[in-house]
Amino acid sequence: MACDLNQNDEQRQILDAATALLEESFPVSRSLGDDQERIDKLAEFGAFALALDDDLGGTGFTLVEEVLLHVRFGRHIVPAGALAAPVAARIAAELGDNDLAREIATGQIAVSAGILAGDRLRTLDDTKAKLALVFDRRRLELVEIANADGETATGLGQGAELTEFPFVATTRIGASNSASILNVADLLVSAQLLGIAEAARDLAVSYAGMRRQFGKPIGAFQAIKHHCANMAISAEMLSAQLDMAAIAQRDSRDDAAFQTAAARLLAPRVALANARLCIQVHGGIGFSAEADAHRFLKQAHLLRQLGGGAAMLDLASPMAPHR
Amino acid sequence: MACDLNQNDEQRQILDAATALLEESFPVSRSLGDDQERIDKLAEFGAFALALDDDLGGTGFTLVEEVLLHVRFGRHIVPAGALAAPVAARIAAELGDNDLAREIATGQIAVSAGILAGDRLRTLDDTKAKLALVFDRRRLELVEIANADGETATGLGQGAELTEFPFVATTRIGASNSASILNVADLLVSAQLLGIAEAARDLAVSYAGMRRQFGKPIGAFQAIKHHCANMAISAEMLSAQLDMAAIAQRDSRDDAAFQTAAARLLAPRVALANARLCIQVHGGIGFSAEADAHRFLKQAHLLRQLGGGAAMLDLASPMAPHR
Amino acid sequence: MDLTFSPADEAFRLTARKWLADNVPADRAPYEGQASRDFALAWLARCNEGGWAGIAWPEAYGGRGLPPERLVIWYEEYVRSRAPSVLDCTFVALNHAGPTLIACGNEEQKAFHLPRILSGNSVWCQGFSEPGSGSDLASLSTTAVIDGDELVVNGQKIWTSYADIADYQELLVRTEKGSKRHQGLSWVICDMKAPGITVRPIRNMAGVSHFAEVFYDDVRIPLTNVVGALNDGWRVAMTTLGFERKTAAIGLQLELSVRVEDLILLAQAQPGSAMAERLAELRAETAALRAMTYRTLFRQPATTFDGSLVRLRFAELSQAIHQIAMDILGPDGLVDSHWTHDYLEAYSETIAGGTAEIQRNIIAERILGLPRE
Amino acid sequence: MDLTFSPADEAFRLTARKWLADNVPADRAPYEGQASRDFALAWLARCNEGGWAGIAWPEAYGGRGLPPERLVIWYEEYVRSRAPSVLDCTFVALNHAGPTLIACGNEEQKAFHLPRILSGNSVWCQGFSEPGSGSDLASLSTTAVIDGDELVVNGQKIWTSYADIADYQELLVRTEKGSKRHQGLSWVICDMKAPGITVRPIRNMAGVSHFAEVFYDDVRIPLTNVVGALNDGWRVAMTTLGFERKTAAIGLQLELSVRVEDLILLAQAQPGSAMAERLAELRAETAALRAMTYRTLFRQPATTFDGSLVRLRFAELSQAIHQIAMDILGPDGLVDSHWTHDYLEAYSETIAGGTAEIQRNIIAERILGLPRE
Repeated sequence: MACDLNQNDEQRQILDAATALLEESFPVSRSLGDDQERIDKLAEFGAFALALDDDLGGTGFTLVEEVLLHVRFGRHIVPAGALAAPVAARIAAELGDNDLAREIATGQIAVSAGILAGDRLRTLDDTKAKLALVFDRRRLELVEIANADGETATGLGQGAELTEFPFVATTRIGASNSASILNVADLLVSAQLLGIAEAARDLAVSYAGMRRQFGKPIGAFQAIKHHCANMAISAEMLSAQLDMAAIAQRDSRDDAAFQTAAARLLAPRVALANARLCIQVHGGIGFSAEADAHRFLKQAHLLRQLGGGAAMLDLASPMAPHR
Repeated sequence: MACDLNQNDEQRQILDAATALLEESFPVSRSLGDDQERIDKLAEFGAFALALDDDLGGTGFTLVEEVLLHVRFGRHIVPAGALAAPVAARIAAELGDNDLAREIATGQIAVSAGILAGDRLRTLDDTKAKLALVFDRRRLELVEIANADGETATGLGQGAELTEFPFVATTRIGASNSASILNVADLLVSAQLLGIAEAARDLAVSYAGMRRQFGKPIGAFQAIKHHCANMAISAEMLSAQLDMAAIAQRDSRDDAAFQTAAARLLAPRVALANARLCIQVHGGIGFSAEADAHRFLKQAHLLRQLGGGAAMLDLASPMAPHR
Repeated sequence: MDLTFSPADEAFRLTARKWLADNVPADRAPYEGQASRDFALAWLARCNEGGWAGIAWPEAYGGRGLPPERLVIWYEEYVRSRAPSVLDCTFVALNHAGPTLIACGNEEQKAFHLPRILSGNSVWCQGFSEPGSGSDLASLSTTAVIDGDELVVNGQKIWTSYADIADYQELLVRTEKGSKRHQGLSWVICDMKAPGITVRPIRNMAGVSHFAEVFYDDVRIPLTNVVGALNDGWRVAMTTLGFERKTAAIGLQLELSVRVEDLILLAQAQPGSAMAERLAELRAETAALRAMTYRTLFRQPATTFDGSLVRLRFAELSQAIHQIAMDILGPDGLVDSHWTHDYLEAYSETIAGGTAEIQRNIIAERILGLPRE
Repeated sequence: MDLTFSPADEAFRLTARKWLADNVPADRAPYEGQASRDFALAWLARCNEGGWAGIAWPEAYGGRGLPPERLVIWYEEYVRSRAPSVLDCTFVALNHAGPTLIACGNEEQKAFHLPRILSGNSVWCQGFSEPGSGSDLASLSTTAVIDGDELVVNGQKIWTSYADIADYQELLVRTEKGSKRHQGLSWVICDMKAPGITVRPIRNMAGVSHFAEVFYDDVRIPLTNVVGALNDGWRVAMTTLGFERKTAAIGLQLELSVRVEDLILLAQAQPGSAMAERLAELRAETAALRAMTYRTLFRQPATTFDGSLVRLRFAELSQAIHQIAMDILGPDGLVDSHWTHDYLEAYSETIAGGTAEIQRNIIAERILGLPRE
């Protein structure tokens, strides 16, 4: 144990395996809906239990690997339920219901990610989940939605399938505002947003190298080059901060809340900015629904609604001057 | 009288005459200080009385011409006293002291522009002025500083000569918070900031067309081109808004306060942004004190301290929807 | 330098305001398809009945030939009354094809088409962009070969708005074999029901299909449909640039002011808050966009590239306004609403009709005189 | 993936913290001239006595050869104790000239210069840029002709920091007549007191003269002062790129964190206010810059252009932080203070050592693999 920011062999192996699965099951350009079967494959893979205690199905990995995994999830626009599940499992365990935690972690019970809009609960994926994890500012609540009457609605220009429930019709299971669970949730959201930012960068760079106008690849023009460079800088910034925060939280360092809040604050800005530039670099096709650029933008809009809101200026900085 | 945004012959004549004077007396690259003699020439020219009533020395021009004149002043980094004088003359007249108004308007009595810093009055030019016009948020106060003990100080990296007075040691002459005088002050400040923005744009464009690197003028590179285009867009935006506001105020239109507040809000942002880009386009020489780029930046910092602060969101928009 | 409206102008304003209050439809326009066509043509027909269609067109062609100050008054009242967006399927006909025919068409062409446009009986689309020539329009390669008294067109266009519901298309084709860039192009009227035309609608990122790819497979167009001279299409296409200052784009630009006012009410931001500061800045920028619009209209002489600055400012401001709308809406932005729809549609602003990057090049080279790359 | 400091590391941290608390000068460093030289050399000498000079240099050359984690600890403590900025007139010697000599110098060169540098007895400056080759370094034209056992140098350098108070210069000259671009250059040690050298200080926009033009009029430099092989100067100049990750630039990047903390205290912004939101974002970005710095240091293998991203982010963040400082200070920003000074100095960040535009090109072409222009 020392200072080493390389990914080790074990980390690379699990990420490679996950990437293979994601490339098969979660092509970015897939159509909306019917994701439950795919999500089940992630559960089988052990994605939701990755960093849990052994008796909850954990496989000895840590939060750091889990965060890296969710970066991959972000690249493939995996539905937000895949983020809700591992957080929900932790809440169940905190509530003392280890059976429920295990069922969630193994995917036997599916969990949606939800937010509150007035007196209504809105879930952000159309998995037929039994439970929903409600992101309510600095508080997370686990509720049962299986028996509530949900109305589906499309959102974001046919870019999202939402379901709305009267919040009173859901069954409350329990809530948490423990710092460590909130931090985990913020880290996983940030990780998926980073995945979006990276994928948008890569897609733009690849298109810029290929698409020709005025007799050369558009990537030879400085304006396009600089858009791509800006995407690279932003993604690198967020990526470095996310590693820092994940390590701090895993190791229960004093600055875990600070580092996590910083990552969570930057994540949606970086993801939205890169998605926007990706659309712009693509020109006309970027504005169409046929390129994938808009999918990254829309998923960033969904994810930024989850969690966040830590009071960045109230947290102590590890770099505060002495005296 | 109709809708016509061209400058008419009279306007062009006065501006051409002013430009000739400014090019002779106020080269941008002049060294600091000793501006009083130059300021006197502006007074002789009638610059401070331009839009005043006839009995105060006015020459039949209006606020619109005065604003256009101050855009030229901004291009030549004329000291802020040239802006304080015509405002101070209006305040003197409002106070009923037409003699004082005339003496200010004709330059017999010099006026500095000042701001408050705690219990001290800080004037922003080193003219040996008898009076200072104090910009104190939405209030303007005329005070005598001739007998107060001023301490000079340099500011902005040898880019400004300031004088500090204990505010209690000044003699209060009178104050105004009348909307029309505040609007005039904000318009003149905005006009000078626009002049800075335009001059910074022109200087950058001229340098970009001349300076060669990698075998061609740097203005042939898109990054530099786009910096220049951004400067042009910003300056055009502010210029159009300033015309709109000056006309509204001259004609006592209902939207005068709204239009003026919009111009005053945009002006320092545009001036600072253009000055920054001008420095950047110049590269190393732009960071040196030998190019003029930094002078525009510093004058923008000075001017933005004067006035402003109208509550933009509290003013009625002329484009509010019906109902 | 004046912005003074005469008593007659003010009376015109009140007339317009009253007519709009009585006639603006309560419903929002549908986004696509036949319903959007029906809605737009019905609204145009109603405007025409009221004498409000083609207000910038010359009277000789059924318009009102209104001077710029009246246009401004009309569009101010138009957007303040929340009338349907001017950017619907009648836009190309009213603001581009019609004015081009007026400038370059022959009497038969004018007599046939202009009344149909104004009365709300025909929809036009534009066939300029091609898959290989988006930003680089002069590289277009759709060909037309003369066969008897007809042109035979083969090729493909893309990003053609409302191709699926249009009656006619202003089509730019290469009529001189082997010609390069701007030479050898012709501007022709293409009947969208002609055999050999296939329209493939393209869904945009807002989930709406109002543009399309159009494929031409031996499409026969009478030579009498050529507007202006054969092989002189580039000049014909550029002809409307001078008119463009007077188009309904004024309405589009002014509409942003109404958006910002709506957002200020919606946000209810605390004074001094970050949101209040952003809204104040947007309000000022939107006021300035209006000022830029008027300057373009009321200052003479106009230069060809006068509009580039205001066009680009509009595009980026529109995006900024709709981005803040999403911030204000928060979770409600995820559900489809006109704000979310318009937010997503706004992504086209810095792309369509020349990307922001191309616009900046034009500003730098043509207005500022910087050297070409 | 770890950032774990051992108990020994933590002990090292406390030792560093204590030494700094006892030794950091209370005064701020003078900005220019002999006073700045005296101050910087005295501080370096004191560091050297305490064993804190050249901590990244190999032990064989008087350094401490500390591993990256110890460098991080040292610079964290360094900036948190408000020690003098690392970017003073000793920077080139410690972080560029010294490491270059270590990598490419011969034993005589190393034995003479390295101890003088560490002990605070010599100041170095850099002679790379020329008036005609700022961003385009390979086009430099200062020539050196061999005459016996000497080089005779003629030409001009510019933007040479501290040339007026330096003892030596790392000078890049064209030693092969007619050679192009990177070929035919040599890296030589130039004694700044040699006859024929004229230094003309250039005042910068912060009002400070710490850079200069240097003119060479038949300046004779012994051939033994060539570092590495003759005509191989480009490789020698590039040699330190690998070392650059380990330089005091770490301290410069970390220093921004302290600036932001100071600004947060200074601003006392209302929660929810526009200023609070801007500061929160800057605080997060500064935390991320620190993370980028550590990633560059702790991730292997490093690529040559690894540093470009963090370098550019640093430059732009530094400017943003100092711009907000001016907003917070308001009227007080007009009076000269260290905030105003640093604000003005920060304008050089996106220019010196390759403009932001050039850095973005490098990122796009060398890291992202986009085609050259």
